[in-house]
Amino acid sequence: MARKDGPTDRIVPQTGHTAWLTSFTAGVMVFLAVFALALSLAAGRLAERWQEALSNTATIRIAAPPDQMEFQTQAVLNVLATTPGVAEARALTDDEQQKLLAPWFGADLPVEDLPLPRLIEVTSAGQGFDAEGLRQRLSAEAPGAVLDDHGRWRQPLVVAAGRLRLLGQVSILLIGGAMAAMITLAAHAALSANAQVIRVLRLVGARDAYIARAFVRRFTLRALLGAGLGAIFGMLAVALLPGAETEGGFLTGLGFQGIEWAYPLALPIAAAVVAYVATRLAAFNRLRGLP
Amino acid sequence: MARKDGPTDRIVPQTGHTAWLTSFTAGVMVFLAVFALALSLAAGRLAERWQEALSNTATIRIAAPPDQMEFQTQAVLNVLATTPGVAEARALTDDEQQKLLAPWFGADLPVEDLPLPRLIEVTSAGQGFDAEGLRQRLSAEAPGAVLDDHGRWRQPLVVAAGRLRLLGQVSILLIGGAMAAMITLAAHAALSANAQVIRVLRLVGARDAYIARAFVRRFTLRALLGAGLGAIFGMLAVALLPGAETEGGFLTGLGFQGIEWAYPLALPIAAAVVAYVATRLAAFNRLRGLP
Amino acid sequence: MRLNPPQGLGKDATAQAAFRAVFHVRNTRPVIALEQVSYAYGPEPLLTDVNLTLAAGSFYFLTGPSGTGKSTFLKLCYGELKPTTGRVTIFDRNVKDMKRDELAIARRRMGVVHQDCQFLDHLPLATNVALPLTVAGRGNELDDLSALLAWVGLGGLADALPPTLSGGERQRAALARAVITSPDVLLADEPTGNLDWDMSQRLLALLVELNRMGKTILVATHDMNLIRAAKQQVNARVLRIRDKRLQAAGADL
Amino acid sequence: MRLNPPQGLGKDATAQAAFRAVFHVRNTRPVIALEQVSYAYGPEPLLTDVNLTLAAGSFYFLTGPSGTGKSTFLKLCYGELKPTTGRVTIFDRNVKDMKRDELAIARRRMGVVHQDCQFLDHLPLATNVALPLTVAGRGNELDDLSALLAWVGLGGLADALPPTLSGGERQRAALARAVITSPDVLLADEPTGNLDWDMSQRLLALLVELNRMGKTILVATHDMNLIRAAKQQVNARVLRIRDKRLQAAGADL
Ligand SMILES: Nc1ncnc2c1ncn2[C@@H]1O[C@H](COP(=O)(O)OP(=O)(O)OP(=O)(O)O)[C@@H](O)[C@H]1O
Ligand SMILES: Nc1ncnc2c1ncn2[C@@H]1O[C@H](COP(=O)(O)OP(=O)(O)OP(=O)(O)O)[C@@H](O)[C@H]1O
Ligand SMILES: [Mg+2]
Ligand SMILES: [Mg+2]
Repeated sequence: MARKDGPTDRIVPQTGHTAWLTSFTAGVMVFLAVFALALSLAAGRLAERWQEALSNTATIRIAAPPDQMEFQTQAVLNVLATTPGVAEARALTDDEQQKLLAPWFGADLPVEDLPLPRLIEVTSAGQGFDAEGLRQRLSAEAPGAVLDDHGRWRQPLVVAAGRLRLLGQVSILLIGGAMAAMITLAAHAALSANAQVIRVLRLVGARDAYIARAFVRRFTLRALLGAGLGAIFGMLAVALLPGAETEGGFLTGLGFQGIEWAYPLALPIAAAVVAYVATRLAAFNRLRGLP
Repeated sequence: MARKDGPTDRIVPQTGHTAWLTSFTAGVMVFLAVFALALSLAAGRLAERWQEALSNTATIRIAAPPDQMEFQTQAVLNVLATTPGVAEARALTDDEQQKLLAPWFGADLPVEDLPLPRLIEVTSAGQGFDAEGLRQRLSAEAPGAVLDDHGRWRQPLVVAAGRLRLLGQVSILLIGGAMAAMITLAAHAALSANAQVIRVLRLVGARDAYIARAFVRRFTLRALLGAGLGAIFGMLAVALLPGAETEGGFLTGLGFQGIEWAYPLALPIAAAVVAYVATRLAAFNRLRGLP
Repeated sequence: MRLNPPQGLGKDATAQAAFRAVFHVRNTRPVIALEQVSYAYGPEPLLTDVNLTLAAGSFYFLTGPSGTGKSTFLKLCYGELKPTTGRVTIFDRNVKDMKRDELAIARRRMGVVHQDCQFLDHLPLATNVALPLTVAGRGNELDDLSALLAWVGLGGLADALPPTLSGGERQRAALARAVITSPDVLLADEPTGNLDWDMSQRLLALLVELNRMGKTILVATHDMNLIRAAKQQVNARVLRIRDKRLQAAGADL
Repeated sequence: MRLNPPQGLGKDATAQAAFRAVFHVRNTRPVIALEQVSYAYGPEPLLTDVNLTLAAGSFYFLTGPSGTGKSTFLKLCYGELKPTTGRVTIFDRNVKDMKRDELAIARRRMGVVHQDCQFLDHLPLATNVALPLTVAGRGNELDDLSALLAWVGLGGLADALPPTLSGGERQRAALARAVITSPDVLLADEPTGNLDWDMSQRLLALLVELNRMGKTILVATHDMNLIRAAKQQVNARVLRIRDKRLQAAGADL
């Protein structure tokens, strides 16, 4: 059916500001979407990293008289060994304890001479362990042991990162929706501007599908072109952003990593699909309205 | 001159998709700009807070035999009292030292019994003090004192926050530029779509200024309308965002605070100005091109 | 062919039969038929009680003062407007039952010259004139294009863009576009309004030629000289719109 | 008035003087003057060597086959086109020296009927017809609007939108718009192409009336009957474009 009507390529004027507007709109929106995507991915990485770092580790602090320390430590390790969801439990060495304190008290703190509590790092596996159950068992077996599962004071960070990711995703949806609306309006504007073209084509016996196709093709290509350029510039801009500051510890760079660089390439295709659907609806809608 | 030509209000068709496109474009762009503004302000607050917290405080750690501790502490305080740029210097109490260590060793650490270093909190004033100079004086007067100005390990955070702010500001500029370009294109599209209007007006003796004014007024009002709605929706959306998570400590809410709520109201005005200038240039440019 | 008898004849059956005899009712298949058609843009009807059967191979002129509904009548004939009441049949199909695609296909068998000739302004004249063939997927049948353009006096303007044409050149181009598919019916609305006498004679010769090939022709015009000239060459009948009705106008010509 | 003498006269000064005498050269101030004007859209000139002085209060018809440059000539007269060579003077100002705003002001003293009548399609007919007054800030002088509309037969259509008008109604509206400011000059391009005889007589009467009030009139038309009818009422001269030149055409009318 498409072929029988003949080539539609030149039926709709090539130039025209609505056409450029379409390309430009698609370009700008995709450019912004690339940023939103980068934000969303970075926030996702961040949330994941924190989530992982925090939910997978817990600390047990054992404060006991020096002579009972060894015994209680062993008791705790025994309890942990039989706790489901605990992958690994390990008493920190003096060196490690020293490092933790260094920012506060300097590297020359004589840890071994101090009656400091002993710290045990617990790495959980799978769904993690039941913190409340563990606490009860510990209080029975090793009264000087206190479980600190970190969640209390770091959880808000994870929540915040999750929200950032959500914000990025919502932004992409918003941007996509706005782009669809703009392209629909631009298509309607182009159809209005080309009312005479439609009238002439109708007069000489062109079918709706033939007329619509000419507009849809032009708009889809326009949107694809603009969106492609937008994606390229967006990726360039993201690549040129100040690099990831991993020293910052909790901030990850606003950029793409590895395979993520392929994701923004999907945006122009999505934009073209949006343009195709939006223009098609607009065209048939408009054609139905004309005699 | 404006009045003499008579009312221009109805000369340009009221409706038309390019007109809606203009409103919608302005609306979306201002909506996005509100977010970028919120991001930029939040990042600014963050950077400022961190900057202030870090650049204004430093810690001096005194590790000395218990008998010399009191003496060296006093010596350090004396040195600080005569250091330009130091606003306040204060030895932490045992209680305070305890709180610093609590996350690691629990609240029941017997600080007073431990040979822990003494910490002195230094609050700087104005431009801050000369850290290198202070170090040299300290090593002479109190050999056990070590200056830690925090910058080493927290500075990247400040840099990151500053970049976030910059990103927000650049986004606003990008969005504004894109909006100007889109409105220019929309104006050109409208001028093309209304070529007949221009021809008729020329024929009956209308001056360029008269014709241009009709278009410029319509577009400026359109842009103002769209941008106003965009700003309102943007502010609503920001207000509805999950609230500021100040517990997170280093993350501040992505929102406006106090007088900042007035800032986004400037955006519609800026959009209207952009629309005015863009349409005016487009109109006169186009009119010059027509016979 | 059926036609509203002039009002003076009233309901007299013999008079009506005589009237019909004058118009040589042929028994060929009708191309376009209007039965009891009325049309109204607003509350007031513009045309009422219109009956007309365009037999294949007939040649009609349509006259009437400006604003009486000639263009409206033509639009009813090619289905751009649908009758308010009554029935319009194009190629044996009721217009009201035709889907838009069917109508498009039917249009390919009709040549239409609009009163305000419109073109695709971004494409050269030759492409515009060939458009009906292109749209119908018959772009390969374009041999006669330059001969046709030469006949309507546009030989040198094949590459000109429509907005640069003069008023008369546009009308000629519109006629050329209408006849390029060699349609079964030609509906032309004031095709010589902007043409000098010589050129309108030339176009008339083209129409007469087409009619002799068996095409049905209906031309709305104010130009009485054109009608007179046509009547010397071909069996043309003249319709007139008066008092919202379609009448035969024979007496004054 | 100065005019290219018919080519047959050659360079003979006496013959030229005689020719000029025929055309009653008045000594009133010229409204529009073309001196040695030529115009070319492309490499080939369309008009060359055109000389014409439109004296105030004169009445001209312009004829010539389709595509010879009548509309182009009118556009030169009201400054939409600037001559390739030569000088066009409107109200004593050289068109080439006029800024666009000056031209706009000059246009307010001229009524122009385009061959394809264009309107502001979103505004009702009455507003469109009054547009020249509105644009000139003379909206208060609108008393005669309904009388004018009634004269051109558009009394009942004041609120109609231009796209719903018939071809002839548009032409009448365009003429009404051109004369509403009571301009010093009226340039009309084929103003009766879509009108029946009665209506074109009516418009002619309007033009004659304006001419008697001292207005200068220039009408491009193909309608010889119209010209003949005009010559019975007013001292109208006929110009013709032939061989790219402007000539007087008296003999055949
Ligand atoms: N779309 C429309 N809506 C409302 N009224 C219309 C519309 N089209 C035409 N008319 C009115 O219907 C009447 C007949 O119009 P039509 O174009 O059929 O006249 P016509 O006989 O072709 O006239 P002309 O000789 O001037 O071309 C006119 O008065 C016109 O104003
Ligand atoms: N803008 C333009 N660019 C190029 N050629 C043009 C342009 N306008 C007109 N022409 C050509 O100039 C010639 C004269 O055009 P013009 O409209 O002056 O003719 P006209 O005498 O008014 O004819 P008609 O009686 O058909 O209206 C035509 O052949 C036309 O194609
Ligand atoms: Mg008509
Ligand atoms: Mg012309």
